[in-house]
Amino acid sequence: MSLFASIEGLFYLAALIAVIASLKVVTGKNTVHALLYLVISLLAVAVCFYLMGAPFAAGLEVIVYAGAILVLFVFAVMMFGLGLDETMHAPQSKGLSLWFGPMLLAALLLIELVFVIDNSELKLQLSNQVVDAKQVGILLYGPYLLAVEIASFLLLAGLVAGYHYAKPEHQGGRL
Amino acid sequence: MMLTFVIFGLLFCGSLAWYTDNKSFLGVKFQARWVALVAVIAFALVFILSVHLSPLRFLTLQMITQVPWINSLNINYTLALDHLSITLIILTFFLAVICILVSWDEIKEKSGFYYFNLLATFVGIIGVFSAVDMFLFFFFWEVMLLPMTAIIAIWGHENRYFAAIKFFIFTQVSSLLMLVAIIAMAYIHQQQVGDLSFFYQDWLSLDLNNDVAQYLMLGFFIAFAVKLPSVPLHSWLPDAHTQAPTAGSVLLAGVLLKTGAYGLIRFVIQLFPQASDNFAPIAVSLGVVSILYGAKMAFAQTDFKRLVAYSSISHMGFVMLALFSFNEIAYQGVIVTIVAHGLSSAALFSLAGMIYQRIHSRDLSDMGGFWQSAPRMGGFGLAFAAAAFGLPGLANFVGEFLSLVGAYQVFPVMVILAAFGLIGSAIYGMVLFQKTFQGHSIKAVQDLSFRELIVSSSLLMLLVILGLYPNFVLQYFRGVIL
Amino acid sequence: MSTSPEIANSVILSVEMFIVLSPILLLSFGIVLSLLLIAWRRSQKMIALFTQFILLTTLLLTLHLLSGDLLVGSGVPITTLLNVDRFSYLSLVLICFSALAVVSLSRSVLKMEVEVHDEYYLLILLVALGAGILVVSDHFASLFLGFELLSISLVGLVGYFREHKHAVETGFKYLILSAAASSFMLLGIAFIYSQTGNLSFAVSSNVMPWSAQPLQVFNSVGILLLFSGIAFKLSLAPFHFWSPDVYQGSPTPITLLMATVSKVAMFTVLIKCCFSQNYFNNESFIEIITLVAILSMLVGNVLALKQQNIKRLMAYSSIAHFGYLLIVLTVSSMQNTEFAWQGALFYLSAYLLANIAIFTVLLISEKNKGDMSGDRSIDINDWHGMFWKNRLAATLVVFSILALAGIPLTMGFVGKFYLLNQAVIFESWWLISGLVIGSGIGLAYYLPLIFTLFKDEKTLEIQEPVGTRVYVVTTGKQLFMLTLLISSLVFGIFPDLVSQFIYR
Amino acid sequence: MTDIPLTHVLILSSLLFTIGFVGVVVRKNTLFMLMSLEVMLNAVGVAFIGAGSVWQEADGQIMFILILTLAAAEVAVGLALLIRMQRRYRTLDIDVLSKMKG
Amino acid sequence: MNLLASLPLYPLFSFLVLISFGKRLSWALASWLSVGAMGLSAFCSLLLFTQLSTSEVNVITSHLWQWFSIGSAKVNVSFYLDALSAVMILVVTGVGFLIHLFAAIYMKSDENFTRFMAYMNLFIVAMLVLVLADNLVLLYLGWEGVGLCSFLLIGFWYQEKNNVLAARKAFIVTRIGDTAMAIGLFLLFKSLSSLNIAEINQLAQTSGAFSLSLANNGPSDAYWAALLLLGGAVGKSAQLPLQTWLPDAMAGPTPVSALIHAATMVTAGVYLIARMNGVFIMAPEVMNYVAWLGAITLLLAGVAALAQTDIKRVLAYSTMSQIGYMMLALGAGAWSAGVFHLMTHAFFKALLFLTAGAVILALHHQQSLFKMGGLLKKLPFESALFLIGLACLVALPGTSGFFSKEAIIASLWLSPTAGASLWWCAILGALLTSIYSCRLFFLAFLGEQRFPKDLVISDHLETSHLLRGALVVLALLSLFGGLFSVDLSTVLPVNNESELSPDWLHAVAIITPFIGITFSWFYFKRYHSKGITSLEESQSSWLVFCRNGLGFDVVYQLLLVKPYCFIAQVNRRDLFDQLIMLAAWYVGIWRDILSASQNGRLRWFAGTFGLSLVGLILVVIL
Repeated sequence: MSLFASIEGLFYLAALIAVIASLKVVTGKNTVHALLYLVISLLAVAVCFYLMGAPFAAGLEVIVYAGAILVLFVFAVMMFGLGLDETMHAPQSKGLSLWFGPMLLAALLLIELVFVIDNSELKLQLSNQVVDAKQVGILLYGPYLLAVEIASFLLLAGLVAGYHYAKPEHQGGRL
Repeated sequence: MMLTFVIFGLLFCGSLAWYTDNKSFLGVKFQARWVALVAVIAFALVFILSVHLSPLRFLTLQMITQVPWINSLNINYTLALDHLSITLIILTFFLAVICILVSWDEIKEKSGFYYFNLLATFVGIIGVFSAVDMFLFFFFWEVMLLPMTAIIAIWGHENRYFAAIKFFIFTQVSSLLMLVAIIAMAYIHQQQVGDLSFFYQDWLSLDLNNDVAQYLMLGFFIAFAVKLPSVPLHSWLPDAHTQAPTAGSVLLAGVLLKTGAYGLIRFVIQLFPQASDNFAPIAVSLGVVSILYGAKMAFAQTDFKRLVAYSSISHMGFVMLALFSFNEIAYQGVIVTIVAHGLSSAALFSLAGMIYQRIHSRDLSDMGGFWQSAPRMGGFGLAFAAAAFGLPGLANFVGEFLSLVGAYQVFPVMVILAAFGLIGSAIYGMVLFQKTFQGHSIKAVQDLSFRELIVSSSLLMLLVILGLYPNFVLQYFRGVIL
Repeated sequence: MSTSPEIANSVILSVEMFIVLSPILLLSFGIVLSLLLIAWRRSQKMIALFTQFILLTTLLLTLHLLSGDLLVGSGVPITTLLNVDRFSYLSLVLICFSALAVVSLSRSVLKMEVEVHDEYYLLILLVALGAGILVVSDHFASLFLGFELLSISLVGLVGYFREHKHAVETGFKYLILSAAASSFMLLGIAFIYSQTGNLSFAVSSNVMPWSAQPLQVFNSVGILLLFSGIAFKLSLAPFHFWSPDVYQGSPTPITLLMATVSKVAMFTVLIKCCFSQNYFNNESFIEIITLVAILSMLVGNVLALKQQNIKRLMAYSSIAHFGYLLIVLTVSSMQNTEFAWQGALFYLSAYLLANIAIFTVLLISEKNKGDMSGDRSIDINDWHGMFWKNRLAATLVVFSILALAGIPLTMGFVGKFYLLNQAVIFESWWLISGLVIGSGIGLAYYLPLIFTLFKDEKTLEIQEPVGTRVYVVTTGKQLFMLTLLISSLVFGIFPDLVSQFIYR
Repeated sequence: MTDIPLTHVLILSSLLFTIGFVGVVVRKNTLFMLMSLEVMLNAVGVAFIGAGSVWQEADGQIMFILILTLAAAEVAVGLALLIRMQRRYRTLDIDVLSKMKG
Repeated sequence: MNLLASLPLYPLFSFLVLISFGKRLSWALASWLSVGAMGLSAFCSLLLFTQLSTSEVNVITSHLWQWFSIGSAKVNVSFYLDALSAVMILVVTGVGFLIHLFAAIYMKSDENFTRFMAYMNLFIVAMLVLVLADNLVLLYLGWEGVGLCSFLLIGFWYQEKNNVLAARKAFIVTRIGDTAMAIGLFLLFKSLSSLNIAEINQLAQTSGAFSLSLANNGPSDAYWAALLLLGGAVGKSAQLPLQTWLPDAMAGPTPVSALIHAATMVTAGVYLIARMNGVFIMAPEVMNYVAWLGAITLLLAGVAALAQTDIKRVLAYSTMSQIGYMMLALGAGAWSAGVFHLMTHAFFKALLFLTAGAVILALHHQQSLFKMGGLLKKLPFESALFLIGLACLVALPGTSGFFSKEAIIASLWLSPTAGASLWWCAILGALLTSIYSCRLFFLAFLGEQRFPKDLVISDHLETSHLLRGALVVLALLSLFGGLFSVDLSTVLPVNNESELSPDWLHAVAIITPFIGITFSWFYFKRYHSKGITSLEESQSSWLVFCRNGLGFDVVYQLLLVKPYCFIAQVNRRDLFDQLIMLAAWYVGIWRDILSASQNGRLRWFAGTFGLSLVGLILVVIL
């Protein structure tokens, strides 16, 4: 009980939820369900962020990620009218045959990463000092000013490219 | 200075030949072959005269031209001459004339481009023989290949692309090894003297510790052994020789192989005396193997040019054997063998070309009894075959004899083995001559034309002169101890 | 580390910084302006000319800065993100040049399409900007941003002609794989950051030296992940799988863009990152580099054998080339970096020239074939006997291929010479043998390509449509090809012209 | 006073990352691939935030914000392509897109 | 230009003229030119000979130019005439002249007449160079030169396959010997650092190291050198084991057989050994070998000669065995006797061949003994000459052959190296000689004729007195050639004739041929009663074995030729080349594998990304 009371307890719980949720995302059949699971995992991760002392990031995660970006997906789903089952659009071959290799691969990768991580005796602890929005802001509009600018260009690029692909054909591009 | 003039002049004339081919200016109809011929002869005269008239004695590398080229790596455009290079360059010029003459009627289409390539090859070869800056040497060494490959690939016989690629890859890969060795030498020079240098004569003064020298020597050795060629790196040669047009084969056998020998003499042995001395047993046995193997393979062939190709492998084996037995006699033998083989193989290949022009086949089974209809050709054929199997009185004999005598002082057993090559050469020589000119005459061919007569007789004359009075070459190579 | 003091003095962008940064700024302003231009009037010519103008001015500006002495020494830091030094702007020159080439080559292709192409130019500018940011970046954030800017705009470009049969496939392949790659890279950055607490390339106080044993592995894996992302962009084996398909699928100018701009930028930033963080002290990193390099040399060359489609062939050969280039990363100590840079830049420019040349000719023949018959995919047989039909183009191709094969008379040889120099100094014999074998195999597909150009009609195996026999070339292109040919020859024979400019 | 070791955070992130990666490799449905990519990016974000909080710096969070930007742009383009694919091939099966090979 | 140097020039000149103008010369002109040149040089050599024998100088040299120099040792093109070479040039030019004369008429009808005469001249040039050479390299030049000429002349009618093969065989077999000789030269140069013959001969005596056996008392340099030179000699003069080429060489025109394969070239080996006596004396074992070699050869050749059916082959084998005699003599240290026999043999063997040629021509190139018979009546003149030749061959007393062979046999008994056993061999050989000679004579000239009646004596043979003159001169030479005994003591060591061998030896030696004759007389009388045919048909394996040269050919075919050809065939497609092509093939395999991995599937690409990362991380961890 005290485990869940403590911060780390909550952290591990959230982490667990995040992992399970994302597993469901990857394995799910139904697109909408998968999306909802993705939302859940994002929210769980947001909790983790909060517990790791990054409330601003947690907020962003909820608002932008779970909010904005996921909405894009939902729009897409609606657009294609993907119903309950998406297999009609992408026939999944059933069973291990499809899953076995990738899972094995991923397992290897994971094992290696984990091995590396805890063999490297990283004696570092997370501190409970909260890095709040103010610091972030100062840093962001200080040394990282240019980064913001570049990010804007990045978004512009995304916009242009997306627009170009999405616009209907044979209209000389005029929407 | 003169060398630069010759090199660039030849290049210019080559492009001129390309440009003016079959065009007429002021009423004169130019033909590439004429332009090329005139150019080669003119520059040959320039070269010979200026060498002859110059006060220098060319005992060591002299008449040095040095122009800074790549300063960041301290690379200079440096040319120089000594007796070895002069001899080889003169040989090149002579064979150049022969090449142009043998391709006179053979090359019909794209002749302009053809003669451009031919002259470009000469340029590259002359550069190789005269460059003393190692970067420059390598530069020419590679540049020489391009037009040669073009000649094989464009004007060659049925299987030319494969042959050209094989030829190019062999040479390229091996020469990359040499390039590595060159760079390493430059940096060793930097460590010992303080500045990067690619200048050959700077390198002579380096002192290398033994195993480093061993490896660097190998780097050079492999490149030159491929070019020479020596078993087991020879297998590009039969294809290239067989598929190339006549002039190409003449050039390959006559001069290109000599660049390998030249490299062995000038770089492997003189830069790494100690290392090559340790390496001598292997090199010598390679030479012996080449002699015997080449002779055996030559006997097995049914293709005229292929047979000759293998015979030149066998001959070059003598060069290897003699070079690595380090004494003056053998060295003189090497010189004579180089020149003699240049002439005799050129002669045999041009003969092959003449026959090919008549019967459009290189297969010995399509030949026979040509003596009946073409006695002159038969006579020359006999003489050239005799030269090939080292009949005394012809140039090759002097070379082989001196080489073997010299080598015998050091490696008696090896020489005794190599002497069996004499029998082998007799066998393939006989087979070549008899299958072509004797036996029941299958078809009548017309006898040598005037041009062909000039080619053959000039070659034969040189062979005889060199065979009976080799001193006119050897006098320059007295007392050279490797 | 506490950030407050840094804020104080790095917020201010001093005038000098503005001057130094001006090329990048110019590019970004160019983008904004072209947006305005599009808003004002959508005209092909105008936008094309404007883009060319922007790129040209950027190029000139960069050259001007290079000729000045602002960029001497270790370069000018701009905030924590960027650090402009001589070498980065040298590669910026290369980038602008090739972008310019791409833009001017695109005209003929775009004419054949129904669509309006404002986005096209916009995206090219964005690519150039991304590349520019990459080459000047001195911080993982800017590296990452540049990387993404590059990829996203390229995603827009690779499938640009949406009607083409391969457009969507190419787009998706590039998008998903590069996204995956970048997330791997980000993971790597996160590892590094979590261990050093520092996102900037510049080695700072609290970074423990790489040789600190217990953390060795962790760092190495971080670096490895980071490297894998970049290696993906450079299409080094074994991260090369995407490149042939994307090369083949995307419009030819864009292929050129990918082959030149993105790779040059990526490689520059890789060198910057490695050198400023002295990764070369990290044995396992060197191991990885060597392994990847040799793999790329072999795999690239082997795959290119018997390859018929020229674009794919170029893709494979570029794999091998960046394998060779990795040699420069194996410098042994800080003071050799100068030479490494020189070698790398020289090789890059040689590679660049060769690629531009080949793609120019490729575009010409594509146009000819496209006019005659529907499909525009050029394979080797379409170049059958080109030498006897269009001498200039064929000669250009021949010399470019020789350059790629590293034969003297061309820049490629000198570039290879530099690389070999470096490899010999640091006695990395494995790399040398890889290079030797690799280029040996390479000849086995370069030479046939050259021979194809010389084959004449008599020896024609495949009966090709009559159209490709003739090569109609505008005088502009003629001139362009001539310049390429001459420059590649001149620089090949007098490499000092280039290397001294690099050195100063 | 928390004592969540950085190690665990990293393990969490790599766990999420691998799950996402599996998704990319396994799923034939392009939409799911995009989602899995989101998962991967998100995992990276976790790592950054963790590291940032170790060093008591905002850099981590800033990197996270940038990643967020990237995610947005990527999704935009990705979905646009998805629409194109849907119109073109009438399916979201990624394996349809394997015309170029060799 | 002194006389000696000019000696080879006349034939050379005529050769050049003939070869360059070829068919454009008329028969008369061509034959005048070639024969005249020969006559000139014959005359010159006679002059030289007299000059040599009269004046007290016993060596004439003439230096032309320096050929090349091996280190310090100079190799000159210069001629060296002493008694030995004087005898040789006499034989070469004299007999050569006569044979040329004969050939000019014999070959008149041949279309390539000029080419033939050119070759003959060239051969004479080479032979003279061989004989006159003052150093071994120049000698080697002549040595190879005569080889080449014999090759050309054997294959003169090159349209028939057999002639071509015979020519090739002759050249290659002799080449084997030559190679041994070449190695001998290397060895001599290494140990004596000179190749000048005179120098070698006395250096061999003086320098201790040469004859001194090497460490662990193995054979000395002298031993090896002598052995190798012997190899050369064996090849050239068709001694065991390299004798197989000579019978086949009979494929050539008959004058060629007379000149090259009887009179001059084949005796070059004998000349070589006699020349290099200095070396041989230093190696007694080798001398012994020489003797035994000669003995065995003369016996085997004699046996083989007994069974031949072809008249020329009989003569060929007899040549072989006569040269065996010479070898035997040399080996026994009876140098001058050997050389003397060389000379006389040249005379009568040339005579025999030429007359045989005349006969053959008369019978329209019919060479089989069993198709002849009864020629004594038809061609009395030729038969007479032939008889004279045979008489010399079997060494009937009074003939030249008698003196020379007698000298040899006499010297055998007491010689240090040879001995009684060899003496018996010689006697046996003499017996064989007489038997096969008689067989030849009986089969060809006696009995009833077994050829179609229309024996047309081709006119120019009958009419030409020149030809007859040539034959007659030869006949006279072979009859009385034994009288002018040359004094070779200046050149060759003389073994002390102090204590004489017992007289019965001489008696036996003289008797032997008569025994042979009588035996064969009775033997063949039987056949005359019941007809030759039985003898012809008799295919007893022993007979066939002898007929095929005692099976040497078969053995060599199996042991040398077959394997060599086999290896050549097997490895026609160069082994090393195939290895390299294998590498290329391997790369090709890899190319296919890799390009199969480029299957264009996006998910696979992503998977490989992860996979390669897994691998690389593993590299880092380990």
